[in-house]
Amino acid sequence: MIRFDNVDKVYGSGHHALKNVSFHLKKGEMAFLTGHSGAGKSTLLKLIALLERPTNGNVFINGHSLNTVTRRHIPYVRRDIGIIFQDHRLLTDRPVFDNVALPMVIEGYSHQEIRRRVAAALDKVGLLDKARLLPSMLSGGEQQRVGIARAVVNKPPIILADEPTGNLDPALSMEILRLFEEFNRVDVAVLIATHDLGLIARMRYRTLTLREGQMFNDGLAAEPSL
Amino acid sequence: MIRFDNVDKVYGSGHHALKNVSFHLKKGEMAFLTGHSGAGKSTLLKLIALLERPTNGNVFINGHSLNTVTRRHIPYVRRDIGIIFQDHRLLTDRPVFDNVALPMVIEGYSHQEIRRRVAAALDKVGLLDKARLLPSMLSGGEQQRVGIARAVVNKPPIILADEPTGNLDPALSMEILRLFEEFNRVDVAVLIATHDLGLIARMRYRTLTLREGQMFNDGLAAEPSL
Amino acid sequence: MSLLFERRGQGASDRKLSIVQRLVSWWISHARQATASLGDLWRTPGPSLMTMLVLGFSLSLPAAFYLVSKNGAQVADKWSSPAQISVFLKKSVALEQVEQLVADLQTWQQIQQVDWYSKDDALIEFKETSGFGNALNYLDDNPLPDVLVIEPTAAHQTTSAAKLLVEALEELAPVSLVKLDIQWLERLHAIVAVVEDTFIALATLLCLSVILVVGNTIRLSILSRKTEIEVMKLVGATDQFIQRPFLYAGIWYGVFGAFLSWIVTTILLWWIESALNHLTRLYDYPISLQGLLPSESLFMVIIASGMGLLGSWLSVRQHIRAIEPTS
Amino acid sequence: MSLLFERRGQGASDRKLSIVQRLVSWWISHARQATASLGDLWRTPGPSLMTMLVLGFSLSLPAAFYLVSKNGAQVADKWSSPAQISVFLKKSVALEQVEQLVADLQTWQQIQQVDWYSKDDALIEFKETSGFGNALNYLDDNPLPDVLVIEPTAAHQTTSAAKLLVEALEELAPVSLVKLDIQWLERLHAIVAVVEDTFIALATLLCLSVILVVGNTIRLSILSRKTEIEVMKLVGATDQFIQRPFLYAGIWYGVFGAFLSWIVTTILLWWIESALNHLTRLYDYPISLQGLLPSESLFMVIIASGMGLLGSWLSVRQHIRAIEPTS
Ligand SMILES: Nc1ncnc2c1ncn2[C@@H]1O[C@H](COP(=O)(O)OP(=O)(O)OP(=O)(O)O)[C@@H](O)[C@H]1O
Ligand SMILES: Nc1ncnc2c1ncn2[C@@H]1O[C@H](COP(=O)(O)OP(=O)(O)OP(=O)(O)O)[C@@H](O)[C@H]1O
Ligand SMILES: [Mg+2]
Ligand SMILES: [Mg+2]
Repeated sequence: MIRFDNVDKVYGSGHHALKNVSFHLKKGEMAFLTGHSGAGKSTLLKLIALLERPTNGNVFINGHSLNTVTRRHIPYVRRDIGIIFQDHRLLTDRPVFDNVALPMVIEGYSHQEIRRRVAAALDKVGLLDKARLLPSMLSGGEQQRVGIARAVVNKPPIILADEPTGNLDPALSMEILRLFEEFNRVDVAVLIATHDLGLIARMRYRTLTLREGQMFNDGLAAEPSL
Repeated sequence: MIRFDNVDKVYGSGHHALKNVSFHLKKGEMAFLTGHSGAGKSTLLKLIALLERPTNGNVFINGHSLNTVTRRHIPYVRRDIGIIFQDHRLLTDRPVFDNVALPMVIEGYSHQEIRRRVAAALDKVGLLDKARLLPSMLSGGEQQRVGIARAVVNKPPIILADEPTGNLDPALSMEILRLFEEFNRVDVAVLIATHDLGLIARMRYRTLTLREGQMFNDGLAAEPSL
Repeated sequence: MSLLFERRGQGASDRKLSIVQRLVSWWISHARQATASLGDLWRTPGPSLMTMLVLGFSLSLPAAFYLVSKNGAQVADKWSSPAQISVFLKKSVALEQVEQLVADLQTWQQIQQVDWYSKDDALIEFKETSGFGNALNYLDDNPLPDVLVIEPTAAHQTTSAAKLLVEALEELAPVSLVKLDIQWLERLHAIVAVVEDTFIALATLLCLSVILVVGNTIRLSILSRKTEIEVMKLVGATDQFIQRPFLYAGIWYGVFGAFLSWIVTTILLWWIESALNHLTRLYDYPISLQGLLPSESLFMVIIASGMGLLGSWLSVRQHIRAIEPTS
Repeated sequence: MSLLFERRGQGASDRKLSIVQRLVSWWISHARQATASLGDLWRTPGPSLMTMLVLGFSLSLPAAFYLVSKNGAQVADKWSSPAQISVFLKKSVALEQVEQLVADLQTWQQIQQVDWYSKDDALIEFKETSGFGNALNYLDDNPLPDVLVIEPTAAHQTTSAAKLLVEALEELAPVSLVKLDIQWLERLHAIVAVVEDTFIALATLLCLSVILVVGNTIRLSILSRKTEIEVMKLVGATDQFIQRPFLYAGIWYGVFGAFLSWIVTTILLWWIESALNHLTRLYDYPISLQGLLPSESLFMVIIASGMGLLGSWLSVRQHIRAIEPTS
């Protein structure tokens, strides 16, 4: 489903964020992405979502090389990917409901359909009663969950999550991971960047470990030396 | 140093975020504040920084009731408090150096003084080599550390931290906590909101636990039932 | 439409619809967005009003200029309408003869109208306008001749046709001199041309500034919504989708700006008219200014909303593309 | 200054400084901020230029109006200067007698100047201006009298003094009639007043719109920096500290707007002048328009920067206060 082929990423500042990274995440596979702060986890996710372009190498989604996607077609690629951002990225002047509805509004779904699916998504993250509030009226963890609801409302074939549990207590983190597993069971590919080693250890999924931009370990959760 | 006296906070939306909370954090004391997502941790910190006003009760800093502080004087109170925000809150159009320097610029320090102390603060969080970059060029954890450097650059008598390690790997989290301990040793009061129970357990400091807005436990790290 | 996943396509855009259904839903969606954008403006009445005030003032000046030049043109029209022919009669011609001549001329098919300025009236007018005043009371005799001012029909207003008419008039017994008024017409045209050119230059400047104001307002409101736009791009919104509300806002600014400027112009016109009517009392010359006709008002709204759209489009095109989500 | 901690105070604001040192450092800090704010504008040249263009256009219209009214006033001045007295002589007075009378009158201490319009000249002028043209060739005799136009000295231009002079002139033998030209002066004043009032109304409208434009620009640039302002408030910045760059930006907008409008006005003036000179060829009447004097340009810059400051102050006062950090 997602394949990295000797991908390098050098930022404009000269920082070599990813070095010769290769891996293949199959359809319906779920994996963790871990590594120290600044290891390149977010950079890797950004390459998949076309928020950055690789300096070298190729990223494939469902067999299509992303290098061939033109600027004009980027939005359509992003619609197939549910992304949870490290810094939530909500519309601050719209209530929670509108935030979660946004991907569906963009795709032009009908009002009834939107209402139904947004309510379902909010229910899954436990925020149905806060649908009418503005994001600024939510706690950090609640905002994070709004972001999660928005990422899954559209039932995308790929879900990318950047520290989705950074602001959640352990019990809630577990719940959210169960939600991802649920999606994973219906053949959605899930890639979760996290530094929560306890969570990784408990779940025992495939774990990709980055260190200084290089793929340091790819396999079952191995306690990294850091 | 910080004293809560039967503090209630009801938000405009009708949500009762804090219920009859009382505690006293002495000068030079360091404590954790924990609780589930939406328990009221951030709300409690906001009351200290005058980002919100209590609905009932009184908050004292150094013996002064914050209820008597007028709008015009709020900035001066905030200068005495180093705050680390859950969502970093950096100036996106200024380099890291300017961000960390901001509190000192506001207080009108000389250029040499600013350069010296900003460099020292950045060094402590391991970002001296990224001083010239914009926040958007940093990883999530690096942005969080910029926020930490900004909070301590001014050597305030109080430090409040809202999930300061939410985006940091365990090793780095430990380092940051050592930094807080260092400040704590020179009589700075430190209050850290976190859901990282592992961290709390390892450090063995006083721990205030909130549940549904009520002070559920106040003492040494007790594994809360949640 | 999914680019990478063939079977995928739950979006409304993928449902099979007839062309009519597509058109209808296209219109409904646009109408809905236009209303939504109006609602956005309504929800922040203060700031929106401020922008509209700026626009209204800027627009009211070209409108005022237009009115001034329209009213000016009207006056000029009245003066310059046909090439007039002045016929000076011999001093010896008696009153009855003049009356007879006027009646004759009015039957000529080349002639539209004949106005007779009797020598007595001319003397009185001369006394009033020349500044010589009562000095002329000392004249032994009225030195002025009777004058007929002849307006040829449309077909005879060309220079050549008018000249033939002049020759025919010169043949008449009581006529001493015939004069075709060309020179002062040329002068008037020159003055009117300068005034009009100045107005056109100023109006162009002002329309340009309206487009700039709208463009600037939209630019800044795009910047103030930068994070929102980034979020929308992050979840897959196309530039077209993002820019639509801004384009509608531009149109609404234009419409309300035009409305406001209509009010300002009307007040200004009323004010100038009342000031002129103070003058009228001195001149005994009735002045009445013409306001904007309904069709002109509609035209103004269309032009203004067009300029609003243009301004916001110029701004939107450039700035929405430039915002790229980072982090 | 620490509000809650007495011993605390490492800030520069707490160091003990003499008044002179304080003043100097105050000036230095303001100059530094003004330059920094200029640098901010410089770093985003496109958008800043756009705002300045809007301002420049808006400002150039009051400036153009001022110039038009200044040039108009000059002409009016030339026409209306002193209360003139027209002296109509009897028709029987011979040429030598008139010459003698003019020489006499020039010695009177009440009289500044005597202009003699001979009856022959008057007839020629009358022929040209009245439109009766050659018709007057048929006059047996010149019906017009000689006219002396007398300009009293400054001391005798009051209505009462002028009237005494009129009476003295009426005593003279060759004089048939003396006329004090008051009425047409009144008319001219009325016209000039209307024109001036219109200009003042338009200029006021435009200045208002300049203030609105600046206010709006600053408002939107405050909104586009909302998160930055929140962050500054979070770390203890006062409203004064936050608003200073915006106030300086307002001033700079004014200054550059004035500069731009100076250019636009100069071009406009040059354009009108060349258009008028085309007219001149028809009228043989030399027209030369006066541009903005250096002192007026300076005044314009000061006024414009004042309006920029006012606009941004009105906007800043309201909006920076309204931004409260949440989350
Ligand atoms: N736009 C950019 N320009 C320059 N350097 C960048 C940019 N974005 C990221 N970097 C650098 O690339 C490195 C990797 O960043 P990335 O965000 O991928 O780290 P991360 O693994 O997500 O870390 P964290 O756990 O702290 O979020 C960092 O050192 C960062 O400074
Ligand atoms: N401005 C507000 N208006 C209304 N309700 C609010 C507002 N701010 C917070 N709340 C509510 O108050 C409750 C407590 O919020 P708070 O931010 O204190 O939680 P928290 O303990 O920090 O949670 P987290 O760990 O998720 O950050 C939440 O349920 C939130 O919805
Ligand atoms: Mg990251
Ligand atoms: Mg919180």
